[in-house]
Amino acid sequence: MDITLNPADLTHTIAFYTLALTSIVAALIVVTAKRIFRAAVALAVVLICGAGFYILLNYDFIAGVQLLVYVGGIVILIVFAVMLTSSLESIEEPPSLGRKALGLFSSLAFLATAVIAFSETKFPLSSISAEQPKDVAKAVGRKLLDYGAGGYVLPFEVISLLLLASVIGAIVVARNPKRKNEGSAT
Amino acid sequence: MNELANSFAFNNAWLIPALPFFSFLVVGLFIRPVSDKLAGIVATLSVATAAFLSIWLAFDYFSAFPAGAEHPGLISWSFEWLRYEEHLAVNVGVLVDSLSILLMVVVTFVSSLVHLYSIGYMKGEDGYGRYFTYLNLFTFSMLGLVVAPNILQTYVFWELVGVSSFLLIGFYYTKPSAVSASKKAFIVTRFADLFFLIGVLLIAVVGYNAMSMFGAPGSLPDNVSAFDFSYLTSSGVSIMMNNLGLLTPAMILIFIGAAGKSALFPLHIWLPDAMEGPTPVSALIHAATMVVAGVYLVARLFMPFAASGTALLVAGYVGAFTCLFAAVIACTQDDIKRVLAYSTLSQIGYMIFALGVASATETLGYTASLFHLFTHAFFKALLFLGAGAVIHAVHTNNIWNMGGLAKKMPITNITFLIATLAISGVWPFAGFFSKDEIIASAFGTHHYVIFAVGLLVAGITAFYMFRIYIVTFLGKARSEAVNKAHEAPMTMTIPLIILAALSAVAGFVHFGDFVSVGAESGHAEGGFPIWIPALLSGLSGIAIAWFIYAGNSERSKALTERLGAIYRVIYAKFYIDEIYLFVTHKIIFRFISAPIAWFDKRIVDGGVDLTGWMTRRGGAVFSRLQTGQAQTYTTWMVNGVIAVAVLIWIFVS
Amino acid sequence: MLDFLFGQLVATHATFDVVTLSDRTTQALAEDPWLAAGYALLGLAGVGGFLSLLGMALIYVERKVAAHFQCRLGPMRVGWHGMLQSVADAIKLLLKEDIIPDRADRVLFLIAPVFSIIATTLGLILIPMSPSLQVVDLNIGVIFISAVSSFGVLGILLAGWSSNNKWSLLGAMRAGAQFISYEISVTLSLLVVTLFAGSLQLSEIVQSQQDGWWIWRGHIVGLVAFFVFLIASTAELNRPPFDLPEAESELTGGFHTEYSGLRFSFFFLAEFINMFIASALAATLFLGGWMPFHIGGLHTFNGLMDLIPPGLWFAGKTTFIIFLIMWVRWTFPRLRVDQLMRLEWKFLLPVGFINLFAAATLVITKLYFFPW
Amino acid sequence: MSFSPELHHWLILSTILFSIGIYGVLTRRNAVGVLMSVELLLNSAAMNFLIFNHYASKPFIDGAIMALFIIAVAAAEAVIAMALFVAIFRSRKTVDVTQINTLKG
Repeated sequence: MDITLNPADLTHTIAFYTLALTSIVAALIVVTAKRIFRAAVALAVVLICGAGFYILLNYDFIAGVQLLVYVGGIVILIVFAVMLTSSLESIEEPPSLGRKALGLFSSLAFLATAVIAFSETKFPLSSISAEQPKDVAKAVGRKLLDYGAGGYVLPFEVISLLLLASVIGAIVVARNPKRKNEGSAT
Repeated sequence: MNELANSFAFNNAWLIPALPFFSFLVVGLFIRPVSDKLAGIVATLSVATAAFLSIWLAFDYFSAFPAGAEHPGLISWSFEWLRYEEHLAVNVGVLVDSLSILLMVVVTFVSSLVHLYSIGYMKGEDGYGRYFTYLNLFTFSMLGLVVAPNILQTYVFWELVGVSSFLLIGFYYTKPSAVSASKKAFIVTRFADLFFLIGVLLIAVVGYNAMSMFGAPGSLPDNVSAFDFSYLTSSGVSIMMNNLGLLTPAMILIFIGAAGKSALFPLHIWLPDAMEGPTPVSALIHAATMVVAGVYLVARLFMPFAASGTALLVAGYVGAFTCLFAAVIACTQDDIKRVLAYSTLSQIGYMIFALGVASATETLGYTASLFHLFTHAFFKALLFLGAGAVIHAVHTNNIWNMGGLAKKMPITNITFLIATLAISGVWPFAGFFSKDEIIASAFGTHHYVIFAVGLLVAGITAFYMFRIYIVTFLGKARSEAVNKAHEAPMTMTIPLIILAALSAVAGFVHFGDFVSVGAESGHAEGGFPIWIPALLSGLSGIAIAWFIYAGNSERSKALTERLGAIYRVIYAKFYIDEIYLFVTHKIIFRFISAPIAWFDKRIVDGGVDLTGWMTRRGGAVFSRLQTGQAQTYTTWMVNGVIAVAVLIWIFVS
Repeated sequence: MLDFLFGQLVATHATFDVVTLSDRTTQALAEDPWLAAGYALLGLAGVGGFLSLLGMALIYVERKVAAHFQCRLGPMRVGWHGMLQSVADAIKLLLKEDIIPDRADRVLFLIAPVFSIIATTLGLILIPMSPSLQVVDLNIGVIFISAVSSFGVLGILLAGWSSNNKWSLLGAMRAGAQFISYEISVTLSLLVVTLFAGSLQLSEIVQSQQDGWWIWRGHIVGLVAFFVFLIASTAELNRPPFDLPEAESELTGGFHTEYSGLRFSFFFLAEFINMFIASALAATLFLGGWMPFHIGGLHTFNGLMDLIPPGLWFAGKTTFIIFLIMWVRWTFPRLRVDQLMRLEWKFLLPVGFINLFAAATLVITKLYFFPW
Repeated sequence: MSFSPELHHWLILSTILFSIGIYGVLTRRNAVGVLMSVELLLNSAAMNFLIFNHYASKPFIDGAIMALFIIAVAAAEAVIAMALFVAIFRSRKTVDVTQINTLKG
């Protein structure tokens, strides 16, 4: 057993394992917590840890977006959904034993398959000398608006359309049908 | 072609069928709901314009190709409708030759007079606008048929004629008899059309294969289609088909189609019933349009018919038999329109047997047939319109409820008499010349049996025509209605007068110079003067009719009683309808249709039901999987994906 | 990229360049993790001390300003002109009993204030108070500030939910809805400045205003963005006239109805520090941060302005904006919920979008004042 | 052997998170809980993109863009899901997915 003790590497390693442990525990809370609100908080923790992972991978811009959109937007939306559909006293009944077993089997089967696949596959690693773009935010922005080969302007537009459609759809779906004839009252 | 390049009528010949069509659309969709009166006027004007154009076209055409010269078939206008292969295409176009011009003139002219007549006749009827819409459609269909440059267009319009006649015969659709008559007409002609279609496909298949092998015949353009008449009537095709043994079957099949439309025995049963429609419609159907379609078709395909010989002979004998058969029935009927209907059958028989006795070398019969078609159109239209005027006045069809109308309706009387004389073949009226020519052609080609029938029927025709004339117009009034009768309005009498004039003089046209087939016009005149026995036959018929029906009615009753059973058989039209009913109901329905229906219900439908039952049962079984639980589905999906991944891995690596 | 974990506590004299850690220090920190950890702890402690002091000061200022707007004196008893009033209050709060409602969700109830205060702290460390005083200089600073400020609202939602109290829940939901809505406008106006400066890094944004502050160098666009930012941040801070989530007359106290003692003081503190952060951000983005008042090209004038220390500039601007926000509090009546939402979705949001579009046009055509 | 994170460590981490998400999707009774589990799945997928981008295609940033897209799609999905939950809750007074089974065959 040869544990290299490069200090920069060590902080990196410590951060990785700490975050990994935290996020796995929090993820387990997300899927098992009987009080749904606690699951939401755990989800926020998982996502914050995710941002931490991205920073470890040197994608600080993506980490920022993760915090901004996931923690600032999606988690709050989910919390809202919780608030609108349940109360503090409502404690979720545990799933039936069969379902639990089936879920456990499925997830473990996936885990086993994927881990075996990873260990059997030789991934083409990029060369050591390859450098990531200095400013990821800038590079991502350029790539998103690039309409040449390898550019992402079309998916970008599609995503924006998707967002627009989902916003309109959400309004239509969630609107109380009994109140649609009322005037400008919100 | 060059001679006609500057002719407006030729360059715009497509207008002749198109005008009634546009009028049909406009009147039917826009005018009819607004104003019935305007509908009638617009419809009449459109057809009158078409008539004017076709006469103009005839004038231009025969100026360019004068009498006696060759009369080529020219395509005035055409577009490609469907193209399957190089030599298998369907064009829609306008063919201009002497035959189509003849029919265009006849159809548009008679039709426009019928339209005009109808304005008066139909006044106050329900569905006045609808009537004119149908009438326009009918005229359009018939014109499309006669200008067709290929047999598929002919077939399409052939069916359209059937549809529009169905609509017109069933015009009084609240009357059960009219409904059944229209159904009868449609089903019988449709039945015949099936054979026509088979014939068309047969010759098209052979023609197409021949052209694929040998290319287009030298005299024809390269893009000629196997459906085109120019190709079908070329001699090479006929010879080849004859060698294959297919010419005679194909031509007989086509002739069956023609017989259906032309109401030849034994497919004649629809025509007498077709008088259930308004009388002007009968005039149109009987005189100029539907029934002559068959004659037209045989004339159009005369060269292949002649090449076959047998087919032509079959046509000749069928025509001759119909001619005699219908004439005998006509002698006993009491309904004025029914008598005229049977006379139409008889005259069509004349035309068909005239075509039948002709051949590629002896073409007098061809000319004579079309000549008779030409003259018959006028006097038969006149007869029907006159009968319509009478019916309009006395509100009955039965001749025994009429009598003495000559004084009440002078114009109708005189015009009807002219028509009667014309159909009886009395000099100098039109019928004399054409009928004489027919009989002469039969004699000239040594078909003596047909010749004898022709002579005999000429007498019978004169007899029954004068029978109805005498009973209707002469003698004493036999019903109250007659006393109240009065002359028809102007819109009805004007067509009568015009047609009477034409019936009187149309015979003097040197018809053979204009309409003929082959190199020589074949005037087999000279030798024995055929007209003498023909005229004598007609005159004797008139005399017998006069003897029996003029004066008191005792003689006719005595005669009827003396003939007894024979009279009753003839009066019942030889029980043909009953035989049909027997055959269809007792034989076809019971022994063919019922088993087929059983098979369809039990086996075919049962098979479908079984499939449905199995699907339902299967669905019921598999729907157990549909727990409605999204998570169950997701479980299946996840495990399925894992399984697929594992399988791919196993089999790929 | 881990440098943000350790921070960049800079202790050099004032220059106008952004002073980063010297190479030697960086190397030392990289080689010795214990040193780095100690360094980070030191930074955090500094920030914590600063936080509480600043909070007390702000509370005092708020009370004084409010009093003077209402023509009264405010706290006068403890210390000179009541200067020590906040200290007294703090001591009282710390000694109070920490009550947890019987049927509350204990775990969430306990961590909710921590969430709030952590969010505030994370925001605070990014503010460049002077060239030498910036704990962390992230290259995604603007995004990071937007992101962490949403943790605060998560804390509020947690507090409202876990209290098991109708007032709390209603207040929390109002806070959440208000925050999500106005966050859009805030981000849009931040993006305007990001476009102008061409960077997300706060120190670079300050640098970019060397020739003039964005509020006026960016023409009307900068001004509009500034006001949109000010209104929207006031709404995000749940301050009057947007204080619906804790409207005393309607909800007794909103999400913190059930809180007392130390935990209440966390919320209280977080609220005031958030006001400071918003003001400081406005000052940094629109008013040049610590950058003195410069006019492009006028070197003599600029040199004169440089004589005033940058920390003072920053403090002055921030104080001004804090004063503005307090001023607004005692000037406008509270909005109704529907008016609040209508203001955002039907007014501020369209304005923000149009403004962003105008800003993009401005940047492409380089139509600022002093476009060098 | 080294404990410092390499490609395989990262992949196993994201796979574990994904498996936990699968378990949640399959067993959570509360629809909001299912949505949260789906967010776990999406998050670990985005993470995988970044991992591969970091280790296998360094000079490019396509993986980062994909991660961005995933975040955007997750936002859209959360919005729609929340609207659906509110609508379902309004009509059925529950968001327990085992009770929502009108599609049962």
